[in-house]
This record gives sequence, C-alpha cells and structure tokens, in this order.
Amino acid sequence: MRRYRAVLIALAIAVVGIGLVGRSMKPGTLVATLLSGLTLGALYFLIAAGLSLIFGLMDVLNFAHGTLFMLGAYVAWTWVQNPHGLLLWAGLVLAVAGGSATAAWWLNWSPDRRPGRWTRRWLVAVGVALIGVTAWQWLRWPQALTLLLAAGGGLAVGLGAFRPPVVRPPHRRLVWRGVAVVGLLLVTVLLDAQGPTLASAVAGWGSNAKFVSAIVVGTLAGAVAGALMEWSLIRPLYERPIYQVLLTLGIVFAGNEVARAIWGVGAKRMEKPGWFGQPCRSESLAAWVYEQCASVTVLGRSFPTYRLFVIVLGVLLFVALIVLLRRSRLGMIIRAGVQDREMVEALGINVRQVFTLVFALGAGLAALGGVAAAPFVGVYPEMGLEYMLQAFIVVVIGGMGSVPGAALGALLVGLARAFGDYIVLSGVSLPWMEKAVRMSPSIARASTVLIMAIVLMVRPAGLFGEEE
Amino acid sequence: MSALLDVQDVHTFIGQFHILEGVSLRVEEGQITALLGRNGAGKTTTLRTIMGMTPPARGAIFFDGRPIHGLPTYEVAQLGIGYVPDYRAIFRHLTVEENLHLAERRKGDLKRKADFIYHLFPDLARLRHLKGGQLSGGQQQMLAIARVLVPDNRLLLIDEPTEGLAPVLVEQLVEAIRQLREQTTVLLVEQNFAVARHLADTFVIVDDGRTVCQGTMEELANDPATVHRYLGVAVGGEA
Amino acid sequence: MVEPGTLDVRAKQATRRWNLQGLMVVLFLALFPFLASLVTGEPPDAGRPKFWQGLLIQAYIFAVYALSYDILMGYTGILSFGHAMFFGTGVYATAMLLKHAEWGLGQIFLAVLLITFVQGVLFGLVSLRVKGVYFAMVTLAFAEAFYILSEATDFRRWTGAEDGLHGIPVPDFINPTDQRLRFYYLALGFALIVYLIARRVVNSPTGRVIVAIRENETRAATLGYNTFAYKLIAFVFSGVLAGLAGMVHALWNLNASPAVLSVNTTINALLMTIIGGAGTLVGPMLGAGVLQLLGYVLSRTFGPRWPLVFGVVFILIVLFLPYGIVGTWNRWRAHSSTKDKPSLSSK
Amino acid sequence: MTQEIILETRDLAKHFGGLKAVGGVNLRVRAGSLHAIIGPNGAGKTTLFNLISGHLKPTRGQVFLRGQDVTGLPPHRLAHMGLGRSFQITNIFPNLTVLENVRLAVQARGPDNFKLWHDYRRFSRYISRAREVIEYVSLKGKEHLLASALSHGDKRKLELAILLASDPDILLLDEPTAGMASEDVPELMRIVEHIRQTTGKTILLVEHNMDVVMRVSERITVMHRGRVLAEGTPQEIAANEAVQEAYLGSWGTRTG
Repeated sequence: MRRYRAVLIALAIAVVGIGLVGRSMKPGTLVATLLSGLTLGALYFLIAAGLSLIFGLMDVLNFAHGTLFMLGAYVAWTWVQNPHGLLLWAGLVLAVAGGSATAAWWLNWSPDRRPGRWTRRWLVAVGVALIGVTAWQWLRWPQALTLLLAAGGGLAVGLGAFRPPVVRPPHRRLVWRGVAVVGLLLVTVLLDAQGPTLASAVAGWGSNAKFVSAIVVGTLAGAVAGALMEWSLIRPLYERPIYQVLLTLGIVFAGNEVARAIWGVGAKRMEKPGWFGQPCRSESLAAWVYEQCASVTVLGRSFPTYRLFVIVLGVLLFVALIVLLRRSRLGMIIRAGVQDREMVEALGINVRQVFTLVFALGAGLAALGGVAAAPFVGVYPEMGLEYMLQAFIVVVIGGMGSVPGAALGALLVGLARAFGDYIVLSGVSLPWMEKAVRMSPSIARASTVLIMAIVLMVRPAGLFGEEE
Repeated sequence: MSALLDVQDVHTFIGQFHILEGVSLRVEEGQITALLGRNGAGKTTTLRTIMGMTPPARGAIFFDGRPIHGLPTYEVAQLGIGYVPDYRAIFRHLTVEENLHLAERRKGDLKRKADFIYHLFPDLARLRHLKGGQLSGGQQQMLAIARVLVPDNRLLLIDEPTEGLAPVLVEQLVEAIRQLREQTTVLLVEQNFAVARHLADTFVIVDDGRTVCQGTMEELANDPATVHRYLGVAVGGEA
Repeated sequence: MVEPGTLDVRAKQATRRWNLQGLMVVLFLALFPFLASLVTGEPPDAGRPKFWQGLLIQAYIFAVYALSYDILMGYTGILSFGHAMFFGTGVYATAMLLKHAEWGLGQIFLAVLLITFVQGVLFGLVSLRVKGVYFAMVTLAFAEAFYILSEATDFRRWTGAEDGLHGIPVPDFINPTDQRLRFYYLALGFALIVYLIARRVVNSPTGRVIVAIRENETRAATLGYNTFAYKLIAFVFSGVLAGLAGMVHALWNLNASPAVLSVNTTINALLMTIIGGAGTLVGPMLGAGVLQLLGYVLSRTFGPRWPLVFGVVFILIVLFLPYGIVGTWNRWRAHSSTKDKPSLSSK
Repeated sequence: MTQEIILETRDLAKHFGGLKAVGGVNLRVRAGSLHAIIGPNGAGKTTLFNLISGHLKPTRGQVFLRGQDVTGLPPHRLAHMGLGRSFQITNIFPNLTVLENVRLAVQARGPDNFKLWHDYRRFSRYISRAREVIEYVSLKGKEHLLASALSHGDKRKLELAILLASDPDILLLDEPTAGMASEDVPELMRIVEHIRQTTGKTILLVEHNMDVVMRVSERITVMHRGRVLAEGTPQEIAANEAVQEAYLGSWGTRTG
C-alpha cells in the first residue's frame, strides 16, 4: 500500500545511507552516531509534530513554533535559576490574560454594548500602550498596582479584539465562562500574594525535583502561550491566511527580541538533573540505575545518559500522540477536522475550541522539546529559529498534517545531521584526493536542505502527504 | 400552531454574491417538507444558512420559537438540528463506527440508538469497521443520514439524498426517510421530483434566491405548470 | 484595487497625475542635499546634510530591495520567505569580488546579474513546485542554508565566517564617505532606474499575465498560459533586482556580514512591502523610506530595544492596516469616487 | 452530413476512491455541431469536462482531439490546441477590468506573451479584438468596470467572452446559465447560438435547463450515474423512455 511504500522508501534510504557511511566506522562509533541522530530526531519530532498537527487541522502554518520551543527552554532555565523572577512575569501575563478574558466574557453577557469600529481600535491602542508601560515599569512599581494596570490593558485589548455575538450563547455556558474568568483572576491574586514564598521554596529543591517541575512549568508556559496566541492574534485572521503567516513571522521577530531583552544575548546552559549528572561512566544501563552517571558505555564508547532520556521521551510522546489520535474522542475530532472542519461543526462540536486546544497541545509539545533541549544544547535566542527550520524540513519531508510523517521525517533528518556531522568532522576522502577534507558542522546543518529538495522533486506532498 | 422552523425573509451573501434574496419558509413539526428549485436556485445555501455556516446578512430564523440566526454552527446543531450535506461529508479516515461515535452529543447516544440505526441501514452494521473512504456512494449516503440519527435531533436538513444513486438504493433510502418521519421532522432538498412527491407533505420552491411558492405537495402535484416553470422538468413535453 | 496599469480613462489621468507627482518627488530628492544645506547653513557635503543623505541612501537601497520583493508578493501573489538569499548573495558577491579578486565595478555588476539569475532559475525550479505556505517554508529553508554557510568557518578565508568581510576596497570616485554627494546621486539614480525598469516590466504583456496568475491561477492556465514559466520569470526577475540592491548595499556599507542573509533581512522586505502596500511599485519604496526613518527615530528613543517595538508595530499593521499606506489610500480614494457614481458598484 | 469527428473519448473513466464519477464514457463530437450533455445532478458531467480539458487525469480511457491522443495533457497545452472551456462556478479575474479580463484571453493565443520590454497597451490589436468580443457578448459600456463589480448575469457573459477571446475551435461550456435569473437565460443562449452560427465553432454544452437544451442543440448525450444513457437528436431524446425515467426518477414512475 501507498503509505507503507513511503515508509519503506525512507527506511531504505536510511539503511543504505548508514550502510555506506558506516562501513568505515567502528561499531561503537556507529552506534554512538546513531544514538546522536535519534536524540536530534526526538527534538525535531517534538517541534514538527505540533507544527504538522496545527497545520493539518486548521491550515495555519505557525512560523512562531520555534519561538515556543525557545520559550520552553528559557522558562525552564529561569525556573531553575531564578524562580522568583519567573513568577513575577507569570503574574503579569496572567493579569493580561485575565483582563482580556473578562472583556470577552462581558461582551458575551451584554450584547447591546458594541464599541464602534474606531472605539475598538482606540481601545486596542490604549490597551497595548498600558501593557507596554506596565512591562516597562515592571520592576519599579508596586506589584499590585502593576497587575491592576496590566489587567486593565488586557481588558482594553479584549474589548477591542472581540466582536460581541449577535445572539447570546446559552446562559449555562456564560456562567461557566464567568467561573473561569474569576478563577484566572484569583490565581493572579494568589500568585501576587504567595509568589515569593513559592519561589523561595522552589529555590531550595534538589536538582531532580527542579528538573521535573521545570518540565511541567515549561510545557505549561508553552501551552498557555500557544493558546493565548491562537485566541488573541491568530483567530481574528482565519479569513486571511496570508496575513496569518505574516503575523506568526512577526511573532518570531518580536519573540526573539523579547528573549534578548529579558535574558540577554549570550547562551545559557541549564544544569542537568542529578539522575543524569554524576561525573562518572556506567558500564551498562542497569548500573546507571544505581550510579546515575552522566554517561554510559555503549559498545566500548561513552554516550551521555541524558540523551538517552531525550530519545525515550521522544518515543514515549510519539506513542502517546498516536494513542491520543487513534483512541480518544479528541483524536477522532482532529482526524475528522483535518478533512472537513465545517462538517465536524455541523455535528455540534465547537471546533474553534478544539483549535485552541490543539494549538495549546502543539505549543506545549514544542515547549517540552525546548525544556528537554536546554540541558544539552543550551539556551540562546537563536535556538528557536534554528530548530524550527529543521522542523520545517522534517514536515516537508514527512508530509504536512501527518504525525507518523513527522516522526519519520524527524528520524531521517536527525540521522542525516548526526552522520553528516560525523562525515564533515572526520573528513571526506574521495579516491582522487590526497588527504581527507575536513569541514565544520555548519556544512552538515545546511545540507539537510538538500534532502528536502530531493524529496520535493520526487514527491511534492511529502512522504506521507496526500496528493491533491 | 407555531412552526418548528421559521425562516423569515433571509438574505445571504457569499463573498460579494447575493445568493439568497429573501427566502421564507416554515417547517411544521412532524412533517416532511421538500425544498425544491432548479440548480443554483439557492436550496443548499438555504440549508447552510439555517445551520449558520453562511450566516444571513438580513432576516431571522427561529427554531422552536428561539432565534438562531447568528449562532455559530455548533450551537445550532446542539439545539437539535442535524445536517446531511449534498456531498455527504463522510470522514474518510474514520471507520463507520467512529463516524457515528463522533456524532454523539451525549455519551451513550450511539449505544442507545444503535439498534434502531442498524435496523434502518443493515448494511452499516456489516461495514462497521470499514473506513468511511472505502464505502460506496450509496453506503456513504446511508452513513451520512445515520450520523444525524445518533443524537436526539428534532429537525433534519437533508440535501439531495438520492443524487447519483442506483434505483435500488433510492428505494431503500426513501423507505428509510419515510420511517424517520415518525420520529422527527425533515426539511428535504430533492432533485428527483418523483421522490419528493412521494415523501413530502408540504413543499417550498425557491428560485433565484427567493421563495416563490409554498403549499402542500398535493397542490403542487396538480399544478404541472408550476412544476415545469420552476423545476424545469420538461421531458416529454413539446421540444 | 485601482492600479495605474488599467486601461481605464480615469486611470490614465491618474497615471499622469502620478507621473507629475512622482516627478516632483524625484526633483525634491535630487535637490535635497542643497535644500538641506540651505536650511542648516552647512555645506551639502558635510555635517547634517551629509548625515541625512546617508539615511536616504540606505532608504534608496532598501526601496529597490522592497520593490523587488513586491514583484513576487504583490504582483505574482507568491509568498517567499527567502528573499534575503538574493540580497545577501548580491552583497557577498560584490564584497568578495572587490576584496579578493579586485574586479572592476562593471564586471562585478555583470557577475552579480549572472549569479543571481542562475540562483533564481535553480531555486525557482525546485521551490515553485509547491504552493502557498509550502513555498514560504521551502524558500525560508534555502535562505537559511545560505545563512548557515555564510557563518561556516570552512570558508573564513573568503567570507570571513561570522565576522563577515570588512573594509571592502571600493574605487575612490564613489567612496561613500569621501564622495557622499556623488554616492547619493548614484543611489538615487539606481533606485529611479530600477523603478522605471520594473514599471515597464509589470506593464508588459508578461507582467499582465503575472498579475492574472495572482488573480486566478487556474483560469490563467486554462487560457493557455504556462503559469509555471511566468512564475519562474517573476521569481528570477525579482531575485536579480534584489541581488543588485545587495550590490549597492555592499558598496555603501563597505562590508558584508551574515546578517544580510538572515531571516530578519527577509522580514524587513516584508515589513516595507506591508507598510507601503503590496501590489504597487511605489508602496514598497515608500515603505522602505518610512521604515528607515522609523528605525532611526525608534533607535534614538528606545535604544537597543527598538527592534522589539518594531515587531509590535509589524503585528499591529498586519492586524489593522493590511493594505498598507498606498493600498489604504487607493481604497479610500476608490471608495470616495464610487460614492459619487453609484453605477460603479454592483447592485 | 458527414462531418469529421473533432473530439472523441474512448472508455473514459474517473474514480474518486470508491466513487465511480465517470465510468467508461464514449463520446463523439462532430466538428461544427452544438452537442449538449445533460443528466441529473451528480451524473458526472462536470467530471467528464474536467477530464477532457485536462484538469483531471482519467483513471482509464483516452481523449482524442482531431484524432490525436491528448489524454493527460495539462490545461495550458490543450488550450493551445484549440480547446477552451468555461466553468460552472464563475471563474474570472476579479480585480481586473472587464477589458483586461478579455484582453488577457486574446493575448494568450498571440506570440507576444514573453515580451518583457514593451508596454502592453502598444499591442493594440489585442485591445481592439477584446473590444470586439465584449461587444459580441453585449457587455459594451462595461469595459472599465472591475469584473468583481459585475452582476451575476454579466459575469456569465464575461466568462463566455473570455472563452471566446482565446479563439478556441471547441468550446466546452459548463452550465453557462447556472445561477442566472431566468429572464436573462434566453439572451445568453442567443449569444451561444449566434457564436455557433457565425463562427462555425464546435460547442459542447453541459446544461440543466432542458428547455434551453432542447431548443438549441443538434445532438444530445444523456448521462446518468457516470455513464451514457442515451444519445440522439432532441426529438429522439425527448421520446426516450429511459431518459424520462432518469429525470423523473425511475422509482417514481412505477409507484407514483
């Protein structure tokens, strides 16, 4: 069958490629390179899966997906290094979100209040200015006042961005939304009051607890940021797809600058959790369970255990995603929505809400990837763009909208990167050359584009893509 | 008695095209109403407007006395309106059973209705685990109708169910829709005039995006001039 | 959209009006150094007039670059996210040929022309196979590959790797520091000539087909147009113009850094086109000017954080001013003119 | 009347997944004739058109144009071989003027498409030809309106003008009257008839409106569920029982 043919072709390419390169490698080196490829592949998959899922369901190519990856990494790093600062920022973001949610809710509640077109624009302008000033003054002003201001800004943006419905939604739903809004505001207040206590508690945790909580916090931050992004910026533009793409590109630009402004330009490294951190080398995985060494011996060569963890994480999430798609009702809705959104809605399913959910899911995955990447590739402003580009190549190869395609593409690109790095570092020697030509890893990084070009020539819709 | 569905002078634009220029119709509870008219007259758009897929620019739509114009599609559906589009819109990558599951509005809907549905369309029971894309046209049509039967819908909008089907299947389908009548109300778009005449109690004719006449099916059957004029069934007449 | 290219009589008058206005703008820009000298009391070749000329020169270069981008985005209707590739290639080709090969300007001009042409054909052939956002992704990936290569340490000898090339030797007669006034007129003339060339091309039979493809590609194909070929022409033409803009950019800045190949350079083109208005030739050029001045003002007020403000401005423009300055102006004018003549609008 | 066969399909079929949209159609169209294809909704008429005009690739079977096998050629190649088509859903260049819409179609058949260095207004023969065509379809006076500003009926005329302007030998018209107000239909059909009488072009017409078809066509092919049900002159078709059944519903004639 067609699908399997694509997999077979890809695997054949991989096997032949590895075979050709691997002939000259020692078995230990070969396995280490393979594992490196898998590690990279796992990271690429985490970004590409969300990218692909979001595009498949809602036709949005989220150029800012890499920014969410970067966000995850930065948030995790900050959580580990400076939980106090992170909680301060979280309060600000929550205040804005609470304000906009209140505005949207209020508009639903009272259909008569319709700010005019220009009023709405002015409200947006005022709101943005308020948020800007708040952010500017953030550390100088008393915190409660700042939060209040931010909430006011959010309110204004919400009033500006949301059109009230012509017919009011059912009462019950409005009540639920009200509860959600109040809950959001309560969390903000709570964070304001208890933030410092929580922060000092976190600062006292051990490295493992910090790491696990960083994963949760980073993923959540990404998911919330994704949901907010979809809800506030992308949703008004579903009718204008080109502008949607432009907008996400703008977010990339602004996001990079925000990261530079907050965290500075230099690269940071997140500390590895203790489980993978002891400065020793375990002889086997079983030994590692007791020793918790930073590396483990694989066929006579040492390989970082943290990277093994990343591989396992990638595989687990792949399985989880597949199960989610195949078994759950949400998965059913997604699979149906990829084909015909309108009909899903005609069955009584709130597709917009599912969109936000899937956006949050995809964003969360990317952010999780960022957290996982932070301890071994570091944290720096350009990482978002760099990894997103590889993820683009992955989805072009795999085919948009297909999670297995993303997995296969990620595997291919990851392996290509790892073996490419090996080749360029150990040098290329062709029969007519006197000595091998050594190159920098940049060459390998750029050459994955070639794989994409070849796949495009052969199958423009990607390995798993459906031809139109 | 107030009608279950009351569409009042609805105007709909698609892009800048003024597709509906004043459609009014009433669907009484417990009846089958046929929406007739030639190709491009605005029948499909009328159904889509009721569903909120192409919201009306002007006019009002009441379902059970409640205004539904301007509601998002999913909320319209949740009020108890099922829609079977003319292109059937079966989810190709979902199995027959998953297609039905997706239509559940409350957990257990399918379990409750499974006997009824599989009795109505015995074919579907047999094909339960096949993907939607592997079904034939007629089977897809049955699935599309079965899908709106899963939740407790009070009104079904069915767009050209017999289009492109073999006579045997048409017969089967007509029989199924007749049985539905005992359970729910149907607004039916049908090109096959014979089928419409057989099934419907009342009719509405739209032409050029306007309602031109409305009445009982009996009246229409005895008025060949109207049929000829608006439905263009001229075969057998003078050339 | 009322374009100066339609056959409408009123449009013809409008074209004439445009021409007159355009002429006045050009005249003003040509006299600018002396006007500035009059106002400030400083000689035209020093002090503030010299500094202002510098700002304008940069604006002219970006005007050409933005215009080239709009031929793709506004006229052909294809969204490329890899335009920096052409611009950067122009910059690097010029810098490398001047620094390492010491070629003459004429030869370099021909070389840039040839290189970007070949580049356009090659990458166009591959990437135009896909449409829409796929095209955007693929072009972005190609451009990034060039960016990565420009930073690669392997070619440090030629490209200077992450430091780029500095102190490019340009012939004394157009040295941007000593011969500012001359360079000013060179840049102005360059922008003007490219504008005229582009106007001819978009008003040629081929140019009209390109617009038709933007409007409705299937229909154009059914009429017998090989749409792929036309899209390729537009891609190559736009790429060559961007390459030439890159060449002047290198001459003006006397350096080449990997930044010219980065995504930000592409975003700049997008920004200028969106601000000015896609689908017109004047719009992006105006956008380039606005962006240049805005950048100057913002960087003075906000210091190193100005790109952030910039990003926010971009997002706001996408949300609230999607047709740009010229586009919004045209719409507004068309709207107010149809108000007098209700026959124009459909019933 | 032994005219040459200008267009022929042999066992042409297209399957979409499980659905046989067109299932083995043999069609022979004589040069200079007006040949109509009718059939109920979903009979596969538009799919057949898409197969002939190259917008879809057939699952099996062939298409011959003047005896030459043209199966699977892209639309722009077929256009150059003299095959032009209109669309059921109006398919024009919305943000260009009426004149420019038609002019582009005229230009498509000329040798000047790749001239990058001449103002398009200097090729006055295209413009004058375009004006001729516009007058022909009675859109004169509306040359400078944007196509999107036309009424629906005028858009259908513009569609016809674009088709005519590209000067094809065979015109495939896909429901030219679709969505038109009934009072505008006769005028459009007059234009279609006029085209055939004055230019001698072959016209292949898909149409729903039986009145129209019966009056103007020489031969009629009736399609039903992807297959040819009957073919003949309007009189023969009108008398054909199978056709009546297909339209009124086979099931209906028995019970009702």
